[in-house]
Amino acid sequence: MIVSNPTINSLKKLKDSIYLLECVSPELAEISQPGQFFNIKINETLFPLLRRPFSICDIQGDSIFFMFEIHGEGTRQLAAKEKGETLDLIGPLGNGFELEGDYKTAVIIAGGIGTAPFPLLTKRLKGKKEILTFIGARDGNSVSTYGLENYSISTDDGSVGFHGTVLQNFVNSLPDIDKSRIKVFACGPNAMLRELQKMVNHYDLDCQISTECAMACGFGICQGCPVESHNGDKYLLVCSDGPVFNAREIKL
Amino acid sequence: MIVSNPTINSLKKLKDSIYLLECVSPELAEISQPGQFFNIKINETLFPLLRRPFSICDIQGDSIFFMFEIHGEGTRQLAAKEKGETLDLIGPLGNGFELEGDYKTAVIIAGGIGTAPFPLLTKRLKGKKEILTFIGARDGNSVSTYGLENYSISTDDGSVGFHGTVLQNFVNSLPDIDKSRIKVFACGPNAMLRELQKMVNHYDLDCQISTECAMACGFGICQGCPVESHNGDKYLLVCSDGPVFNAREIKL
Amino acid sequence: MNRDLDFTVKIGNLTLKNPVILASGTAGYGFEISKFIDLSEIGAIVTKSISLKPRKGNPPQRIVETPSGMLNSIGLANIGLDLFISEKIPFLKSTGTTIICNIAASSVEEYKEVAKELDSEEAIAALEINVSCPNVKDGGLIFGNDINLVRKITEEVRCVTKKTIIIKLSPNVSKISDFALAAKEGGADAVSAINTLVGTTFDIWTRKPKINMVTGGLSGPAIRPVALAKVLEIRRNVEIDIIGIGGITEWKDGIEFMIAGANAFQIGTINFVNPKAAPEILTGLSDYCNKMKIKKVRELTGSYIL
Amino acid sequence: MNRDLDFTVKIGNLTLKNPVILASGTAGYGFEISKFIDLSEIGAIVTKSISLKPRKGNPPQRIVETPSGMLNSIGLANIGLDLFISEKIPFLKSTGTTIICNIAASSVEEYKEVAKELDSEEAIAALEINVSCPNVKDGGLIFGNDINLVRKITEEVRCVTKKTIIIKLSPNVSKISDFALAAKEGGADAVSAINTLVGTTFDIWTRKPKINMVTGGLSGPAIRPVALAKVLEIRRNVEIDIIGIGGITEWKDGIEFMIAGANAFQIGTINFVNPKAAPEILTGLSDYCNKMKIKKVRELTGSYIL
Ligand SMILES: Cc1cc2nc3c(=O)[nH]c(=O)nc-3n(C[C@H](O)[C@H](O)[C@H](O)COP(=O)(O)OP(=O)(O)OC[C@H]3O[C@@H](n4cnc5c(N)ncnc54)[C@H](O)[C@@H]3O)c2cc1C
Ligand SMILES: Cc1cc2nc3c(=O)[nH]c(=O)nc-3n(C[C@H](O)[C@H](O)[C@H](O)COP(=O)(O)OP(=O)(O)OC[C@H]3O[C@@H](n4cnc5c(N)ncnc54)[C@H](O)[C@@H]3O)c2cc1C
Ligand SMILES: Cc1cc2nc3c(=O)[nH]c(=O)nc-3n(C[C@H](O)[C@H](O)[C@H](O)COP(=O)(O)O)c2cc1C
Ligand SMILES: Cc1cc2nc3c(=O)[nH]c(=O)nc-3n(C[C@H](O)[C@H](O)[C@H](O)COP(=O)(O)O)c2cc1C
Ligand code: FES
Ligand code: FES
Repeated sequence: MIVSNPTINSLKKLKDSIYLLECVSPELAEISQPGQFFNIKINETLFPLLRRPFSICDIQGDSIFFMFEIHGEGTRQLAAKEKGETLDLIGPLGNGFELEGDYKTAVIIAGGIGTAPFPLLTKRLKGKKEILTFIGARDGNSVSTYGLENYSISTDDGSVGFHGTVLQNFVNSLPDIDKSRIKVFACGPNAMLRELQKMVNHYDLDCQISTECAMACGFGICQGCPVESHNGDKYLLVCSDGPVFNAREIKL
Repeated sequence: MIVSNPTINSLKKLKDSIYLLECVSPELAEISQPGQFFNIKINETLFPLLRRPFSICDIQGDSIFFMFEIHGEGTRQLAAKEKGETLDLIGPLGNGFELEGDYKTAVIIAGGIGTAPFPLLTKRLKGKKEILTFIGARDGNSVSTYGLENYSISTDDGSVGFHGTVLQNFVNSLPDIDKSRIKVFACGPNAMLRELQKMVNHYDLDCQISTECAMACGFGICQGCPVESHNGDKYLLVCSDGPVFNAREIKL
Repeated sequence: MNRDLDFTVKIGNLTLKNPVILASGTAGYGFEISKFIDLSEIGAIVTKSISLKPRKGNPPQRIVETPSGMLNSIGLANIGLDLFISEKIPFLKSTGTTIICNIAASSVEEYKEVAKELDSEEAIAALEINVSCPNVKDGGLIFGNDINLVRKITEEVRCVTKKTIIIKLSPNVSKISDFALAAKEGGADAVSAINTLVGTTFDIWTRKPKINMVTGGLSGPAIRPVALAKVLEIRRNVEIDIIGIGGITEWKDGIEFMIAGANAFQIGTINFVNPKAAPEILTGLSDYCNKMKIKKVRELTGSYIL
Repeated sequence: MNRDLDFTVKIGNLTLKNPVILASGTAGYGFEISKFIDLSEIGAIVTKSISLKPRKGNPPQRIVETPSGMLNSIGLANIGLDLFISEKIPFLKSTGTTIICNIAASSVEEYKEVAKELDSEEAIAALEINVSCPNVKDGGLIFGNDINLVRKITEEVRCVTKKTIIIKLSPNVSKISDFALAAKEGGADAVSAINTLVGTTFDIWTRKPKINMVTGGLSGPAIRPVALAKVLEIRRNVEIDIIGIGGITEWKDGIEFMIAGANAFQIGTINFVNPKAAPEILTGLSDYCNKMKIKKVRELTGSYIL
């Protein structure tokens, strides 16, 4: 967890409003794990005031990549950055995905920009586990397959792939999968993750979820990012206890 | 007085921290007068919140020019603009210099970035009046002679030209000038203008000064830019009664 | 713009074309801003505060920018009641807009006198009583922070006019809803909230305050969360019409104030930055209502879900 | 850094290495931020508010960004007095920094009990009494807006400890200097000003408040002009040491607070954005004093020229 100022090496528009940002930092490339995130200061001014959290998306050599969707002012400004400018990062932050375990197939479930953390995860699991990926999006223009493998796409409007949600698509495939030999890795809107938690219980799945929530500091000093523990007796912090949790650990 | 969004055609660094910004607007080029100003919104966000006032510096064909010195956040961001971006302007605003009159020589006195309004003034008077220009600056790195003619330079540190203030330089030259046949046009820090006002009385000069002051609206609705009338009975507004005043009209 | 949408809102008995109002002190007497916008299309304009006699206002520096805001200490500079009536009303009238006259005074008597005089001016639809200006030595905050004086001023003004009375409240108090209640008890039709927050800033090189009068009034987006909380507090505690003010820059902000409880809203500082803000906000409001299938803009008032 | 410069400042009888303090609730119990900065180099750290029993805090959403600021409604989530003493003090002590423990409570009794317990903790240099948290239903603002309660709490705490007592004041009042006076009369050594301003914001699509508890506390640069005016007001009316807080992001801001009357200052929200802000501010302060030929940082306090 450090403050660093790597230089931007490229910024590509992947889809309608989805961008891929590459910056160079051998140190960060060395230590960052899938599911961890960085808290990025968008510019040097007070506007926007707070940093913005983004998952580590991919690592290639000395480069680390972020994938982001334009949402508001912060991401709008991020999309206007240029090669050669520097970024102001704090991270890597939080706990990433637990990749270990006695499973044969890694099932990735990504809703919307929830695909962001999975290129690196895919890279790390490749060759060790089978990978089965479910990508869900609003429409064809928002589907990003960057860095993903063996995927099945679904869209809300049916313009590409399965017509329906990513979870429906996943459930439809369940009969073909040996549930006892899989581990699910999921990221997406909280509504999707909440649905998924029900399935986890129903089908008794091993599942890790990467959660999202408003953050100020990103490293545990503001207490701004609570998520209730499963039995409701306390709050965990998304930034430092998560952002990846066992699906049974928390109440979304 | 309109809101317009001309495109930036060039941005040049003239000196250490002095820039010349060109944008294209046939309408504005047509109607803008020397000594008038524009109130510029630096970017689309709320930071900085208020517009920044800048004198109209020059007009060439359809292009209008602003000359500015980096001062704080607003001018810093302005200096980072690029060709092709648009500006958000309100103007032309205020009353410019009164060029008419029964005088032979126009004496221009410019302190620091106070040179900004004079390239256009010079252009408009050329051929009609003789022009004698006094430019004063901190040091050689801050002297801008862009668009000026027949000038004498002074610097506070003596690195270029006369060693002393622009007013000392002017006073030294007075014996060689026919005081009854000149009109003085001055712009610079208020301290300089205050000094000049004394000379105006002492030597009985015809003199117009362009004044500076913090502004919000720039067009007369906020009352944020008062300057006391000569006899102190009321406040005039720099933005709409000025920014150019007869030197005897106001108490700085 | 959506022609089927009912934009009208009510402040007391006064019906406004729509809820977008130009705030006092940020639109002069209408003339300059009328070069940018058609005043007849907006809900109303509130004049710069008028006092019985002309006021010269405070010496410069009167304004300074702050993070997402500005401080001002204009000092209620205005041309006085007589000149206002003879010189400014005719123009305002000619624009076809709804005119709300803001009154500032140094004594209860003065409030009453100005209100009485204006009562006979047909062109004026309502009086907004400024009991909350932080930028004058006499009156202003002293009134605004004294609940009994606020009630008293309202009562006295009520005695001399049948026009809609709006009391403009100070945010520099512990419990603004108590003041809203006092205004209501005094006979006010509505309150407007908020006026500026007291603030200051120093030049660290000269160690002098940047505002000549030491403190000024903070306005702009910086204060919006505070203003929204004050509007909500009044809405939850007092049954009175509310005009929301504070840091509105775009249509979303205006809607936020209505949801929090405002019947209409005023835009101030943004007029300096974007003099076309008012009509732009109207367009945004119209689009929003379309999208949300809202038929009457006034349904938004206090529609929060807690 | 200028070695000849005397950085020390005094808060009551307590001497601080320098005036830069980390504000309560914005540096946890020191552990996380110690990865970014050397805590022994700053003036002091104020702990997250401690209550007698652990508090779970408010449900999400607890924070939201606003123009140049943020709203928070953490709800005084903390581990409680016992765990604080057994688990957190040892680490804080090991850093060699000056520890100020901030206390929050729901009753006068609770304040007293916690203060008494902490009195025997040698490692704690001072107690900051939070009578002004806007984010809890019991206590908090109710105390902070009642002048007699503020005096009473101060007196009770004074009875049980010889440590330096700092009363953290609410800005959500008409006249903060009256509260500073009450604190002084109650036996406080200093006041800190300000805590957050009450604010809110709504999601216009769901019409729900963005903060789960409806209102939250506004902090950050947006509130700086207000905080400065409160510090100045106290300095001009009450003889008591003041710790300035509110929207400080860089060295210039800290100096502004000292000029306005603060003996020291706390930095809050900026720690989230730039966890190295404290040492950077120290460097800037040192350079400024050099340039201005100031030999003792404490000479800055109240050095305004009006
Ligand atoms: C651990 C974590 C990892 C993330 N990884 C990615 C990623 O890899 N790619 C990506 O596109 N997005 C990611 N997000 C979401 C991303 O942080 C938000 O989209 C972004 O902050 C929006 O900022 P904005 O200024 O564009 O939007 P605005 O709406 O203007 O932001 C206003 C405020 O709300 C907060 N906010 C807005 N949306 C969200 C959100 N969905 N989640 C959390 N806070 C939000 C912002 O941080 C900011 O404080 C991640 C969020 C978290 C918590
Ligand atoms: C009528 C008029 C014409 C001007 N013409 C020019 C010009 O042609 N070239 C040029 O370089 N400068 C000119 N100035 C000054 C210019 O407006 C300021 O330098 C600029 O606003 C500084 O903004 P900033 O954000 O960089 O500085 P900051 O210091 O960050 O600005 C903070 C605030 O102070 C105000 N401010 C700061 N300095 C001044 C100043 N000297 N005068 C007035 N307000 C100030 C800003 O407008 C802003 O509101 C003119 C000013 C006026 C009033
Ligand atoms: C420059 C300026 C002058 C103002 N003058 C007055 C005034 O004369 N009377 C009044 O009641 N309010 C006055 N106000 C307060 C505004 O009407 C409004 O209440 C305040 O600015 C908050 O709204 P805003 O954040 O949209 O600006 C003034 C505000 C500004 C910025
Ligand atoms: C997330 C957050 C949590 C806070 N928690 C506390 C707290 O527990 N006790 C307290 O006295 N103040 C608390 N505060 C208030 C700060 O200490 C400080 O008074 C306020 O934020 C203003 O300073 P700033 O603008 O520098 O942030 C908190 C502020 C924030 C932003
Ligand atoms: S974001 Fe600050 S504690 Fe998690
Ligand atoms: S700047 Fe607003 S009146 Fe002059």
